Amino acid sequence: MSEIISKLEMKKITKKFPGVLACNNIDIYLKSGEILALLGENGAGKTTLMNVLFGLYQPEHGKIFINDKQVIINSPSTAFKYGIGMVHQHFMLVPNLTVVENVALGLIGKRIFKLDLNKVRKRIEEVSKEYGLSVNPNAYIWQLSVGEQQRVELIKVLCLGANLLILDEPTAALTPQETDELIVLLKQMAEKGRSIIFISHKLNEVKAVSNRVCVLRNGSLVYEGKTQKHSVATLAEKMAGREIYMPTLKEKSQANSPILEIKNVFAKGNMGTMALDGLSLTVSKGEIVGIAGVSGNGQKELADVINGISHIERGKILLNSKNIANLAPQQIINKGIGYIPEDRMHEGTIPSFSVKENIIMKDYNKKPLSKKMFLQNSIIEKYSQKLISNFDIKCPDNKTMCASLSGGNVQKVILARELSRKPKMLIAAYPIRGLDLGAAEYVHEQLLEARSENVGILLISEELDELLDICDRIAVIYEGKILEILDRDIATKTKLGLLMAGIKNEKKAI
Amino acid sequence: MKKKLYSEAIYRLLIIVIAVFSALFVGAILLLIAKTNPLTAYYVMFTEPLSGKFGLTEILVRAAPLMLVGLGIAISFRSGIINIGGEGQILIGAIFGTFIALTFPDLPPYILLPLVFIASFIGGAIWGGIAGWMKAYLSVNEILSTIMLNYIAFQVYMFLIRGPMIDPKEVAYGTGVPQTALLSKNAWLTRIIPASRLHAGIIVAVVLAILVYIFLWKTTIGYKLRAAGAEAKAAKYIGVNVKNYLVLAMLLSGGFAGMAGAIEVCGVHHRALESISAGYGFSGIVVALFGGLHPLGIIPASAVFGLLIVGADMMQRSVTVPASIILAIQGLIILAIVSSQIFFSNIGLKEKIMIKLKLMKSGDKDDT
Amino acid sequence: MILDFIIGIISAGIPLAAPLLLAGLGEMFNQRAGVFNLGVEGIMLMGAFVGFLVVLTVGSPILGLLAAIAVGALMGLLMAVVTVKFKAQQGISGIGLFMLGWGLSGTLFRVYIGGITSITGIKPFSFPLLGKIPIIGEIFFQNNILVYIAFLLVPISWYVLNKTAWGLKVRAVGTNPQAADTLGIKVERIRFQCIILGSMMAGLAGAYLSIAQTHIFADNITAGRGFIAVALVYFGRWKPAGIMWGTLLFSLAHALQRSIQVYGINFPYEIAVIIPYLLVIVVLALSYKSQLLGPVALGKPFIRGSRE
Amino acid sequence: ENDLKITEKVKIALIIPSTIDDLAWSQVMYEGIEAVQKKYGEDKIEIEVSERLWNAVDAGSAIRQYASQGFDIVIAHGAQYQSVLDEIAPDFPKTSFAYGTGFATHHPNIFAYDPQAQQGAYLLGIMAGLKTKTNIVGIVGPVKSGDAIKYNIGFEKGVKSVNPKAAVRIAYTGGFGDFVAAGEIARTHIKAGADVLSGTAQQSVGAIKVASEFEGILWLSSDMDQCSIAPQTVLASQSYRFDEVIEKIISFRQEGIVGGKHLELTLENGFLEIVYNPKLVSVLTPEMNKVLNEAKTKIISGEIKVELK
Ligand SMILES: Nc1ncnc2c1ncn2[C@@H]1O[C@H](COP(=O)(O)OP(=O)(O)OP(=O)(O)O)[C@@H](O)[C@H]1O
Ligand SMILES: Nc1ncnc2c1ncn2[C@@H]1O[C@H](COP(=O)(O)OP(=O)(O)OP(=O)(O)O)[C@@H](O)[C@H]1O
Ligand SMILES: [Mg+2]
Ligand SMILES: [Mg+2]
Repeated sequence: MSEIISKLEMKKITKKFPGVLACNNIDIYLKSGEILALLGENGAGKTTLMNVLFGLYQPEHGKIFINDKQVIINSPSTAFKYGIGMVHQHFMLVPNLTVVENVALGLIGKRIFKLDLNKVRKRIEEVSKEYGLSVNPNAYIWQLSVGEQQRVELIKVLCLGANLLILDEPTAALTPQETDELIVLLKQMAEKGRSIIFISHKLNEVKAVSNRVCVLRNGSLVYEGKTQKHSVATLAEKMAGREIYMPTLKEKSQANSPILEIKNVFAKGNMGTMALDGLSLTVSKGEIVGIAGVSGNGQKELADVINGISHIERGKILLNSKNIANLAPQQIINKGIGYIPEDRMHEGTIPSFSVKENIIMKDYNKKPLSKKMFLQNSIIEKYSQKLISNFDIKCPDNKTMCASLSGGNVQKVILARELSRKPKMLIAAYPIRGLDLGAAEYVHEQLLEARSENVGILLISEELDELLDICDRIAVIYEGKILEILDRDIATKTKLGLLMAGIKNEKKAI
Repeated sequence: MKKKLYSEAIYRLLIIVIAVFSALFVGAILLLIAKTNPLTAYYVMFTEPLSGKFGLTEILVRAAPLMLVGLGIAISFRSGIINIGGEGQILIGAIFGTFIALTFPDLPPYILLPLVFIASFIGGAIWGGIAGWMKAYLSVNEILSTIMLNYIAFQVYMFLIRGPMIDPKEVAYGTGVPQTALLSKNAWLTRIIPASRLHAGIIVAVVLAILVYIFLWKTTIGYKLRAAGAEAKAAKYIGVNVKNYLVLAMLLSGGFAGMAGAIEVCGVHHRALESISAGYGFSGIVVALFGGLHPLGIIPASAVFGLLIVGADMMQRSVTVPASIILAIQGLIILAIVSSQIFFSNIGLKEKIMIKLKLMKSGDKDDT
Repeated sequence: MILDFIIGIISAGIPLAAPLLLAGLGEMFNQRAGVFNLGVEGIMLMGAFVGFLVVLTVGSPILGLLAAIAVGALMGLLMAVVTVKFKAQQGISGIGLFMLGWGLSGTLFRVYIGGITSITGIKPFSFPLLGKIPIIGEIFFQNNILVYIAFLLVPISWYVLNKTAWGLKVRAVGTNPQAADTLGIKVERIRFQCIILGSMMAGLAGAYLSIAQTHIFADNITAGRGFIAVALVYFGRWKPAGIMWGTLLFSLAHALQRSIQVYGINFPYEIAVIIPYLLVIVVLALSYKSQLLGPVALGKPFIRGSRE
Repeated sequence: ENDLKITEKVKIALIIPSTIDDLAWSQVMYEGIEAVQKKYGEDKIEIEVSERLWNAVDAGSAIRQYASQGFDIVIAHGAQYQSVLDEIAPDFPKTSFAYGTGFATHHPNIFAYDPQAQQGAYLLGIMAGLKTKTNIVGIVGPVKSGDAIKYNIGFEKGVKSVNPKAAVRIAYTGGFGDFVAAGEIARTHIKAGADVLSGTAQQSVGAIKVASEFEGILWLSSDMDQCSIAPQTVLASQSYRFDEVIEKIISFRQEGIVGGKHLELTLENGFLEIVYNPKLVSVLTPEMNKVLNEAKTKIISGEIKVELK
């Protein structure tokens, strides 16, 4: 265990990437026991700055001081040496290894032969006891839900005995409960003298957890100050450089004829168990129905079966009262269902394809974009340009690979594609996960826009605020069934929270 | 802007030259070991093929089949399949084509030749398709299946040209050489330059290269093919039947290798004989990757590799060295050139070097 | 008669599995670390030649084997520099290495030996008592030492891969190098080590053919066995035992088809000679598909901080 | 020995599928030409070789290049080169091209040489038939075609002619260059009871080596004298006297005949001969030698025709 970090300073950090000035002359400092929140829009430079601190990137200029001694951190292993640990934005876990093995990887260091997994297992159990992070050490990573994986990431850094923690959007994929637990946990750690850098786009969390905030914009530090001086709104303003109003729906929907009816559907998950057993749900035209629930209760399968990506065992799925169950994805797309998938990087888009090619992903084989199987390049060119400007997608040009766009912009590409196809029904899974407030605001505006054009929308999310903001009705999914459906006016966070935990009526709970 | 392209070109040239030189330097040591003067050897290797009709035509004679195989490889790699089965696919293609040519010797060329090429395409496609199908539906890794299928193809081919399809004369005279009868002139690709072996095949190949480019980048099927290869999950999401496109890719890939077989039969040998694949199945992979898996890149790449083959071969003759040295030097050059790619792909590194070389001011940024 | 037939097949098949097994296990380490080395054939040829040369000049088989391993390491080093340091496309690099190895061995053979000669090399030896046991003895206890080494390496490789710290690093590096990197594991170093280790084993496999099997060296003596070894890694789905079964299946099938021909069981020989290749494909096609989804990062160079 | 008067230098180019030291088909031709060179001196005979041109495409350019460089005789030493020659020859009417094994001389400046492998094989077969104790004789074949077939048929006929009981077992590797496989087939033969072996193609070296590791196994070679690899095992070899062929071609040219001839290598014209291994020749008893010599004279006189049917 390395010496306690009573003071960390990053001075005049500048990091360039071809064509981008990711960090421009940034100064930040951090004292032990302090929780610093790092804010900024997608692409502002937060991850890059932290990667510099963690030794993954070498800055062009700038120095790092620990306890007033300058240190050179040129690799993660040196970062560990100084007691710096990082939970990365995109999970850094090896899927076909077990939890223990993943943690062990960090502990074995230079060792060649001796591999004592039991010792590691003990360590994990200690840590998870100390901080109440439960996880099965012998499970393979690919078997774990996103939330569980997030926990593993935390346990990993804790086991490595980090006393400066960098958490890059740790809550992006956590349920409200998990998030609250995490916040409590972080405060404990801070009290134990650890210092923490916390990156998040969810300002209420930031408010709840941090002592200080630093705001980045286009790679420069634009604000630094105490958290309690601010409300969520003012933080948002600092961050985006403008005021932000998360839109909420005003008028009640004249929920008329149903567009999508799911009747008693059974479907297997990829573990072979019944992920949907007897799920029923109806979405009407011009209505947004939210699906609340702890991830892993069938949301993914629900979205997949509606879109024909996986098959159902029994039941009916009716679109305009015509059965579309188990049709090929192509047919379902043609019938007018749009889908914003959870995995935006590998399902919603093709990373190695250009923005242009990703925009036409669903219409490349339709007139006018193609005639008799020939792509009409000039038309496609115009079309993509139009969408890029309409949905103001930030990219050098329409030939840039999607891989190099921020999740925020990737999400805009998907929205642009799905919405401009004028779907009758839209499935949106976690549409604002990991997006900055500005982007989130934008996404919600678009969804409401679609709603007002009489599109039926199924919104899958774990963020109750999101659901409460824009849903007409909120259905809670639990173990593959709809436990209950609440109208927006009677739905509250606490009710939803309990339902999500599978507790149907309050009396039982007490 | 112009200046930028110019310095860009200089940079690329510089890197390639350095790479090739370092390879040749190591090769030189080998040549010295073999007691020959490297300078004369290399001089021959790179000037003789380019000095005169003979060398140039010979280069193109190699380029034609290389291009076709390369195109096939590009298609398969683009859709995420590593096709090492070129050799086998060439052989099967060659034999299919030959069969047609021998069965309908009297058809006029403008009917017979297309038929032969179609047949060869089908032959190669079957051979490639098997691997594709087994990967898609039985999850048999394509590297394993294509390697194994190469051996099987070789035996099948040998059996046919020494057995059922052997030249009757060979039996009559009892020499029993494994080769089919000579094809009727109708099945010969016309020689486009007199007193040389350069045949119309090269034109066919270039045309096909352009067609493949159009197919991959300008048609919806090509789009699906690339999508399935680039990100299967996303392809499923937009309703592409990934498995079938895997198979399609291998059908095409094999088909093109098959046509390379036809090119050799109709253009060079005018019959099917032993060792007709001439290692193009492997060199084709190199060509495809040198060409950046892009049809229009493969055209020059195949010519370059043709030069490599012809030049090295001429070198063997003028300065007598053991033939093996050629292989070694070709290997070295391949290694050097692939290694040099990083100087293009790693933009940061590229910028640094270009600035050092004063090809670029540190200010202006580079978007290539 | 029929018994001899079977004994003959097994006792001929097992030793021939050895070189494939050595090279195959080596390639397994490459690939588990995420590097696809198609150059095995070339490395084997160099191993075969250098090993032979040393035995021919110095006379000591042990030195011969060591030399082969050393030259394997050198070839591996080259492959590692090209594919890991320069991040070159791996398939094409492998082909380059293959051509280099083939050409180099041929050239040096011409220059330093210049004609087919033979050596005593390593001979099979019969275990004191065990060798005498009727059938078992002939099959299992009358092989040359390298055969036993090769098969011993199966459990050893398994242990190294699954039970040691280094093995854990290898598995991580081959599946998610980014993650391994953030845990302070030197991805490139591990890949170097694996490529070199794999190449050493390939060199040994080559030496097996010249020193222990044929006792001669001739141009292209490996005749494609390097590629077969690579293929069999996929048959074994990156598991030592699986690879062992693959090599046994393949070489026993070969022994079988030879016996079929020799015993004049009438049967077109072309069919006979393709049996092993067919069998490998078919068996794999029919075998159950294992959970382990192989080294996902196979073939992808590691670039720190890149997402793709 | 009828020597030629070579006035001006004869330039000979050789294209071979494998290498000049393959101890078989390619090497024997190379040594043949060398022998001629030794005989008449470097000033009279010039030699150029291109190796490893097993594929006819590359061979094609080599042949054309040699021809255009003004070589008098261009020898493409393999059956697969026939069609390439057919198309190059007309462009160089003064140059003599030669290839083999073959018969077809579609142009007046192409020689086709054609070893009657079955003849020598017949004699070797007789030795095998006489020497085998187990009455099992094994053949290690490459691919079932060309010279290999001729050889195997002749060999089998020879065996039967003196020892009808003896079984001749033939197994093929399916290729020409797999030394290991050849060796394994030899081993299998021996394990299966064969005590006399034979085979063709360069890979048979591998088989000979394996044979030499067993006690009392005899090997009979084709193509060239191979006893150097295994003096205790190789009893005799059929050897092609390509030096004679070359001289023949040269003399033809001196008569102004640049080709169009089908040159057979036979026992009769002595272009084909049996070379005994001095260390082992003693294993052949006088009676055996008698049988052999009779057979040889009969073949030469044409009394015995070794049919290929
Ligand atoms: N590996 C990289 N290669 C090239 N450019 C990069 C790379 N990483 C980041 N960048 C650039 O640096 C800028 C800052 O990226 P960074 O990941 O730090 O943003 P961020 O603040 O983490 O955004 P988000 O909130 O979406 O996580 C981006 O605009 C991006 O273009
Ligand atoms: N490998 C890379 N190459 C280029 N740019 C990159 C790369 N990795 C990240 N970036 C840039 O970093 C910025 C932020 O990346 P990051 O992944 O943090 O975005 P994000 O919005 O957080 O994505 P997600 O929502 O999926 O977490 C983006 O602008 C992206 O362009
Ligand atoms: Mg980030
Ligand atoms: Mg983010």
